[in-house]
Amino acid sequence: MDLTFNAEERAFQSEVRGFIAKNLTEEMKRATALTPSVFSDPDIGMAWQRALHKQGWGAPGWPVEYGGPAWTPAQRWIFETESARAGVPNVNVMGVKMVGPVIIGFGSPEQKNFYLPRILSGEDYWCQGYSEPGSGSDLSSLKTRAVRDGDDYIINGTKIWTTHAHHANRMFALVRTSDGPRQQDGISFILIDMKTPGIKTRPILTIGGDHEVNQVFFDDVRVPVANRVGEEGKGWTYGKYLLEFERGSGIASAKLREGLKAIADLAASDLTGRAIDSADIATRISEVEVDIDALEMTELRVLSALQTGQNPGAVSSILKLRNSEIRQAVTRLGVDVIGHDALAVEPMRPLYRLNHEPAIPEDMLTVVPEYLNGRAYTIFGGTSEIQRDIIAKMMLGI
Amino acid sequence: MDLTFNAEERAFQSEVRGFIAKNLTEEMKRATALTPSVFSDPDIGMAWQRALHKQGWGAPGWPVEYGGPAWTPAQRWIFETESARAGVPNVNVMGVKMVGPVIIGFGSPEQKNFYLPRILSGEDYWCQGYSEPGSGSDLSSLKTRAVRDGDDYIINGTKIWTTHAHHANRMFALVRTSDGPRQQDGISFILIDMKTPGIKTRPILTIGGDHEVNQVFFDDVRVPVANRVGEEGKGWTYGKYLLEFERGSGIASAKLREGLKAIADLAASDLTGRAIDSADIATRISEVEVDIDALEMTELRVLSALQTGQNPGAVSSILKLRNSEIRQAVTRLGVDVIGHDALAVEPMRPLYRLNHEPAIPEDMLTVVPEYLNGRAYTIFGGTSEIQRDIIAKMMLGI
Amino acid sequence: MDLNLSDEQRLLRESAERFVAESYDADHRRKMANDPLGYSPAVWKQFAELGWLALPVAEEFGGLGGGAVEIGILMEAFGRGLVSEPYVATVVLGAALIDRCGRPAQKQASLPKIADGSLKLAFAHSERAARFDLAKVATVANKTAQGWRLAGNKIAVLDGHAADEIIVSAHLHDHHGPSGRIGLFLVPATAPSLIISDYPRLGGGHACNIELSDVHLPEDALLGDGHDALPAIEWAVDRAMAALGAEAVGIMQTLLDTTLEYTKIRKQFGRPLSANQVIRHRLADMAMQVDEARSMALRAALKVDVAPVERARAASGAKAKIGKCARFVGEQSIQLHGGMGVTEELEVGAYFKRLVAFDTLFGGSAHHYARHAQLGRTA
Amino acid sequence: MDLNLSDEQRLLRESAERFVAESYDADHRRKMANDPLGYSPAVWKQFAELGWLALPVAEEFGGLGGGAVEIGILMEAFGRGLVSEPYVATVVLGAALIDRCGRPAQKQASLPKIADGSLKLAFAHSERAARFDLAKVATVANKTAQGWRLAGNKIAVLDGHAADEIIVSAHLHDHHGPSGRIGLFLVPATAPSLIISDYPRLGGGHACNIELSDVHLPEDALLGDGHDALPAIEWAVDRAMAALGAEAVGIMQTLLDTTLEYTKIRKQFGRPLSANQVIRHRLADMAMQVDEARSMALRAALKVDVAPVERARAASGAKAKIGKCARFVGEQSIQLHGGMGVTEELEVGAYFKRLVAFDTLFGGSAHHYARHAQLGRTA
Repeated sequence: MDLTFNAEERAFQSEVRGFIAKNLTEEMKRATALTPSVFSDPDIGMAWQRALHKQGWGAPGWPVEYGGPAWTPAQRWIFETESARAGVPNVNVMGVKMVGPVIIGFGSPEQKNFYLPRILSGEDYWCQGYSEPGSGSDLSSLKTRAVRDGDDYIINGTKIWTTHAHHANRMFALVRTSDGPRQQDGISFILIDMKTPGIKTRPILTIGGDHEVNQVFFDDVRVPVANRVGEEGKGWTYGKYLLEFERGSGIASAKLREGLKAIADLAASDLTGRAIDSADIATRISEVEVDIDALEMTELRVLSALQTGQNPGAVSSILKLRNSEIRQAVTRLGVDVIGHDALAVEPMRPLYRLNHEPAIPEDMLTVVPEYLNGRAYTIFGGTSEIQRDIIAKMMLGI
Repeated sequence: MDLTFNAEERAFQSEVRGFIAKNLTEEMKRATALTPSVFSDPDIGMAWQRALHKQGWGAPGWPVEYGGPAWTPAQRWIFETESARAGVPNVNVMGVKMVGPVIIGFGSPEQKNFYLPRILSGEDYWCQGYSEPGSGSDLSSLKTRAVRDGDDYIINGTKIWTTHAHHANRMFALVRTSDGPRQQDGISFILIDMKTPGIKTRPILTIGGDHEVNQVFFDDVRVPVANRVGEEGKGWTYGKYLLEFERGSGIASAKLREGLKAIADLAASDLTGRAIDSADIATRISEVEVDIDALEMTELRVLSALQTGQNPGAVSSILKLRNSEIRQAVTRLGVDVIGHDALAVEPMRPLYRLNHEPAIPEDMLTVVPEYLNGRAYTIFGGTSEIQRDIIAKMMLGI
Repeated sequence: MDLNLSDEQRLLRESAERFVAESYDADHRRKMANDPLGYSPAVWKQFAELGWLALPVAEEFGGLGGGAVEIGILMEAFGRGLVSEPYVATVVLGAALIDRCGRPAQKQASLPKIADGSLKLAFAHSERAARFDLAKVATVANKTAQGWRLAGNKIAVLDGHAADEIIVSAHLHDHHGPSGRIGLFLVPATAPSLIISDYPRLGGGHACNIELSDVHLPEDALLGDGHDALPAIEWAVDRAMAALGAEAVGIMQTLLDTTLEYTKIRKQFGRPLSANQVIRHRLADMAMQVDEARSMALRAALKVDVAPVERARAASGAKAKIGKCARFVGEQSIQLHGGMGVTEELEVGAYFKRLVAFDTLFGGSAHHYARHAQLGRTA
Repeated sequence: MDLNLSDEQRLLRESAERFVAESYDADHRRKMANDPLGYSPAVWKQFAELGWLALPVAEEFGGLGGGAVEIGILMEAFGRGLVSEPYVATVVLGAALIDRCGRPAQKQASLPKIADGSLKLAFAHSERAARFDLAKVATVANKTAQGWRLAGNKIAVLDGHAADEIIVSAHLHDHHGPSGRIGLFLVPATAPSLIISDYPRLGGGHACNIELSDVHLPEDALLGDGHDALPAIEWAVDRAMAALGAEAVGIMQTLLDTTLEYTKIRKQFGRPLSANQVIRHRLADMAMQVDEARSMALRAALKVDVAPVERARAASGAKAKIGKCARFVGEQSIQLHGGMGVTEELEVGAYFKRLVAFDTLFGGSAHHYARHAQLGRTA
């Protein structure tokens, strides 16, 4: 057993650091630090995606034949860790991490040829049409319907929580093409051009004041049948594949550690009257740091298992749960650290392009929005209650 | 609104203090402080009961005609608070608080005449035969059976968690006299002389090392039908009445406060290396103290409502839950306060009559046993899980 | 010993609840959230007419002579409606400081105007470097020939934008230098060299930062006669915390009611959320915590006028405990509302934010448990 | 970077688990609980034969040169069986202190005997007034013409009753008075003026208090040459905490398995306990915490030999986190076993008690979070 990197791994680490030093601009860094929502705005995020793509690192998880870099799990770990440490933009995952793997796994040759390069290059910007107003954690109860009409589907219904729908030119969506005996049956996986007539997007402001998600309405939207991925009615399988991916793919500890570091720096600064001198704040910083240590070790154990081709078991729910709970602990600590200044609401966005002097120091601006938006982590992608149901069932057999 | 006592109440407070000063011996006080189980041993507890009885205070909750003192709720509060503050013995409640009210409410004139005076005087010592090995929180699933044979019932079965059965000369028990459509039907409430042939008692040591509870076996035990309280088959109603009584009757905050005070005194002493100088211990003492303040206020609000004849609503489950949780917080704090010395197990009982020098200071002797035994508070009398079920159902309608 | 409401108190509660239910609905709140002022002068006038602004003011100054329990009754109702009028700033903090520190002429000049609604106040005390330590004041008041010269920076001044006059705390410096005493000054909001940076406050209302760069004031701007005002500040803040605690109870009660309702109606996997035992227990815990918070707010109110250490422990205990309950009830309300909870589409978010603001105001739970512990050892 | 077990490590784990499963059953535990010694010399002999006593000892002294990861593998298995042999006292603490502090002759005299099972040690360091501060030692060693004279009181000495020799820490006083250095002394358990008050330890094993009233020792009883032993003590205790953390993981895993099984079988209201969502989620939380604890124990083991601050932070972080998990898993195991859980009828109580003892040993969670924070600021 060994926690340290070998020579090869250290060399790769240097390469990543070199790449970041060369490509990460101060503006990108500041914009990322001052973004209290999950993903960077497209101008920031896609600039980074293009740099990655140029380096051949545009899609770490993809097979080599589609442009993946063929990294080992340890390299993947090093890349994610160094990226988090440096504060690179948070590229919207809907393209590379979400729809990409589904197209690779289940798409036709034509779909692969057309879409995959455009994802890698950042030419296409994707959003995800899964949730609906009534569905919540019971995702497969979705009602948006696609009715076959010749070589097209005609889609009617509505999707909600659609991240960056207002920026995206494409959506991958689950729609109901027929009614099966189970509600998971009859769902199909469709790729939609967002410029198709009949699509309307309504912004939904998050509790932290950010415009990141939307509701999308479909009114007789005509989509070619050729845009369906895989078999008709099998969409649930593909969608679930993605959800597993979403839960398990996280190398989350590195980002959590940087988030905590920012809060600890604030706590040690005069701006907060040295909040860290209070035993409560100091101890809670340690508590959260230790929780991150534990999560990191679990991630590394999973990684080691993957490295030797073992199946790490059903830990994705644990990783998702702990990541979301720790994130909430970090952001909540932030609120307590900035004290009085947590009262100040800055409604303008983006925070890195304010045209006035904010009421509180810039380093504090994201603290409250991140705490508020962070409440969503235990809700989206399956609530914590659902995750515990899954752990009890899958790991404990009850 | 007024939190302070009026002149009349203050006069009563003086009277109680005078009574305690005159009757509470140093030996009783020390024995009480060094008893890590719920109730004082009978020699200590009954000595106190006799003193109370002599004063006319033997049964605070009973109607005047049966020997109750006709106190107002505020007087009851003052009595309990002063008793806790002084550290009087914990009289086993099975007589005065448990079986007494049932006999008063549902017993025959003969039963009242015979039993009530013997409860008041301490001549009879009662234990409760409710739980059975298989029943747990699902009390009405009990299986001990009483079969009618002329003027007797013949009882077979077993009871468990029988507090002080090894001291008691009488038991009140729920037994099954017939099978009804619901499992609550066909249960009868019976008074049993513990000297009746066929009764055997097996000690059960608690996790803290105390002999307080037992399992009692009934092997063709013959009990006169005249010993049944109320109607045959209606025992569940009477038993439930008692359980409500058990949950709601508590004026618990005063005792919790004294328990916390003992721990805080230890924390401020050199015996623990002044544990209170650690921010964690100091803050946790305050947290628990504040929780006790909140419970006390809730108790006083209930009291005020009772005082004016209002129905305080279904708060008994809240009082039971909070009392048990706070008690566990106090005892756990104790373990953390005594530090290294929590390792020492003293297996001999009673702790106030050890015939050797203990390994740790006397003031610490009860700390670990009280923590361990205290785990039972969230289990007995309906687990905390059951209490939350009740609160959700009764208070929230879900 | 009697914790039942008197008939007058019951009437006050009913009228406050009725007012909030009838006049302070979701539409009004939405309007206030987007209003540059953040509250309604018309509502303030109604408060005056209903006698609520006169409530704690002594009868000799045109007030009703009410106590903290009455304030608490009102504040709990305000919490239910998420009222954003500057009541705490003016009536709870402002009136109390003037009543306790002011000379007779100063009281006569201000208190009747507070009671009739024609004077609004704010209390500028907190400074960034002081964190929650009330004794730490870097703002300085230098004695001059004409009066006083104030310089310093204040932050998180509740509803300072609405105030006609701002009570500013400063360390008194006389000709010999620092006196070691804190003084309170009545500063007109329009004073030159006073820069007010207003911002919307989390969960409703406003606050501001105030920069005082050589603000010149006349001699009699100092409240009272130069005694150290720290004990009065602690006393007034303890009162404010009791009042805010009652407001938090009202907010929590509304969140509990709303969330309970939602879990009964919202269906997932073919049955209402409330069919899940985990959800039922969560709601039971929320209900218990609301009840505990209510007990503590009442306790703090009943002890605002006892001896300082006991009062301060009751206030800090209440602030700490209610803050803890507020975070739990607030966060769980969001959680149980699911996706809709984390948007600005439902009001649950606004109620939650007000609770977060409550927990921060005058120091969070950890700060007040530590103060409670510290006071316990000096007691 | 590789966290997979090596083949040797896998073999060690299998043999340890097999030994515990076959030789350390409930009957054996019950016997040990009522045994005045509290452990079995025959089992100790088996440990020697299996090479476990030689595990961390260097090869030049007849050992196997194993590391903290191997110790952790063994300790986790020991936890599953609630093993009560004095392994930590002798092999983890004793051997480490002698290896780190002893002169070559001292190592040669002790280490081979530890490895072959003929020497048992204990470490007497804690004192009541010091609480968990390792640097606070009131016991004094006065230099005499013949050697040393020790006086002081030690408490909570793990398995001191079993030791042939006891390593006692004391402040060194030479002819000039206090030297400011702590020394470690090898004291024969049979030394006159040494009073050992033995007691059964919570959850198995024993501990004792030791009174040293003028214990005279020869010159060479001092380990090493008089350098301050505090860094070595901290290093050894950090190792012990990593080892105990692994043991706690084994205990927790057994409690989780047992409790899970019980909730599947035990019926209430006509269905198994595990049919309740609240119970299922509780068990999920327990499983997660066991997993987190396992990660932290492994992390501490992998960092026992890095630079002191990083090592100490890893050890304190692990002790704090595992302690927190242990309390939760232990208390919930009792709760879910209901009435039977709070008696001595089931073994769950014994496992729980050992976790309570673990949390207390060398300082509880709060102490180690505070140490972690303190070290973070000096780092």
